[in-house]
Amino acid sequence: MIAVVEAPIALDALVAAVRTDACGAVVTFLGVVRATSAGDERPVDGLTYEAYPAMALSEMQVIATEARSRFDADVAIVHRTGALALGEASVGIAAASAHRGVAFDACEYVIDQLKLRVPVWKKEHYVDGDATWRANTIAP
Amino acid sequence: MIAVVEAPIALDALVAAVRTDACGAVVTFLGVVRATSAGDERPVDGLTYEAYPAMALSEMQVIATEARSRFDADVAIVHRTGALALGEASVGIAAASAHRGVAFDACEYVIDQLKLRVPVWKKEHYVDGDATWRANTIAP
Amino acid sequence: MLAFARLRELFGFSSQSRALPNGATLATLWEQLVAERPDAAAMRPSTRFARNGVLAEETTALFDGDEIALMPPVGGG
Amino acid sequence: MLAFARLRELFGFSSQSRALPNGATLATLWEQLVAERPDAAAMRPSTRFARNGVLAEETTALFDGDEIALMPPVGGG
Repeated sequence: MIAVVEAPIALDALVAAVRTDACGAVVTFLGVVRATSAGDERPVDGLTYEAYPAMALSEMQVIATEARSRFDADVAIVHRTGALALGEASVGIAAASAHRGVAFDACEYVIDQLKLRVPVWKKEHYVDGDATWRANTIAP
Repeated sequence: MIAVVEAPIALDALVAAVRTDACGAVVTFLGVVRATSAGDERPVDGLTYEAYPAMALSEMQVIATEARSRFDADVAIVHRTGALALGEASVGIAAASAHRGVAFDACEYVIDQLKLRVPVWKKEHYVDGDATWRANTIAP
Repeated sequence: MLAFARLRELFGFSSQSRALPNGATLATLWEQLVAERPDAAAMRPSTRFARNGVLAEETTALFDGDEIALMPPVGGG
Repeated sequence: MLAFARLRELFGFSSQSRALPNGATLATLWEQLVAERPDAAAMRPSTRFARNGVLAEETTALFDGDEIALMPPVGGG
């Protein structure tokens, strides 16, 4: 399951998409809207996500294929777009494998790469009424 | 949420137990019954888990406290006991933090420690009718 | 041509068709856009282009029917 | 006294009360158990004891009302 959706992300569906009888471990990641953003002290009351859907899907598919070949893990990736309130999930990832170490590694690889490469943008809306497009910081 | 339960593990409830408005990341781990066990080629058709509930709960609580102090992450841990079929989750963990790196680290720490320290035992039931108590291997 | 996020707001369109001279590249297109919106010039270092869904350098030649995307630094996840 | 998993099956009880002499330790208790079930002797190296929910060495002294647990290597997760 590789998808860009408007509706809330269902974690159970992500897990069901990757689990097989050969799996002993399923690791999931949810990125959720939090009350303050890194590098800005103003309280956030929501985010708006925008995607270039066709390219986002193809890049997410490439990342999923990389995860499978590097870690021998099956992954599902769903990114939500539109207006999200505090506490809602913007991205959901599930990684399943026979053993837990590779499931953790694959899940972390996918979110790290997604943040670097997938064409999705977010606008932070502050409680004071202001709003800013916020890019991901590149890890050193 | 620290619990030993007989009923199926609900992943959404684990996430809800740890997420706060300060969290940007929630990582979960599910250990699921798989068709073959490490070091034994016989097909498995189910597991039975048995716990020393009082001591399991106190040890899980200690691990949760360690995770909070080491990683600044809130964790929830639920272990299921009784007869589990292929694909069912025996353990569910959720770790929430402001940032994803510590949420991954905390979740992996909890499952690693749980497998070493929490008094829970599993019996593997094979398709051929045999059954064996299977201890966790100690990592080198 | 598609523009996203801050570039969409700056240029005032999310999707627009445009005729370009023969031999035009992504650099040609960007020069046209900056001529119309000089305040976009400062965005050039952080802007990435895609042609038909694939990242492209500004020397990339453009052809009829190409889908070009103007993309600020990503912020997904 | 509680016995779990393979030890529960071997000794044939999950919970049992037992009177011990004054000054008894976990080692005393284990000797009693092995006297009754000699095939349990081989399990000693892998067996851990808890007294009142806390891991305990075999030199630990026992008192009236203590809850002792006999635990094989764990297999949770």
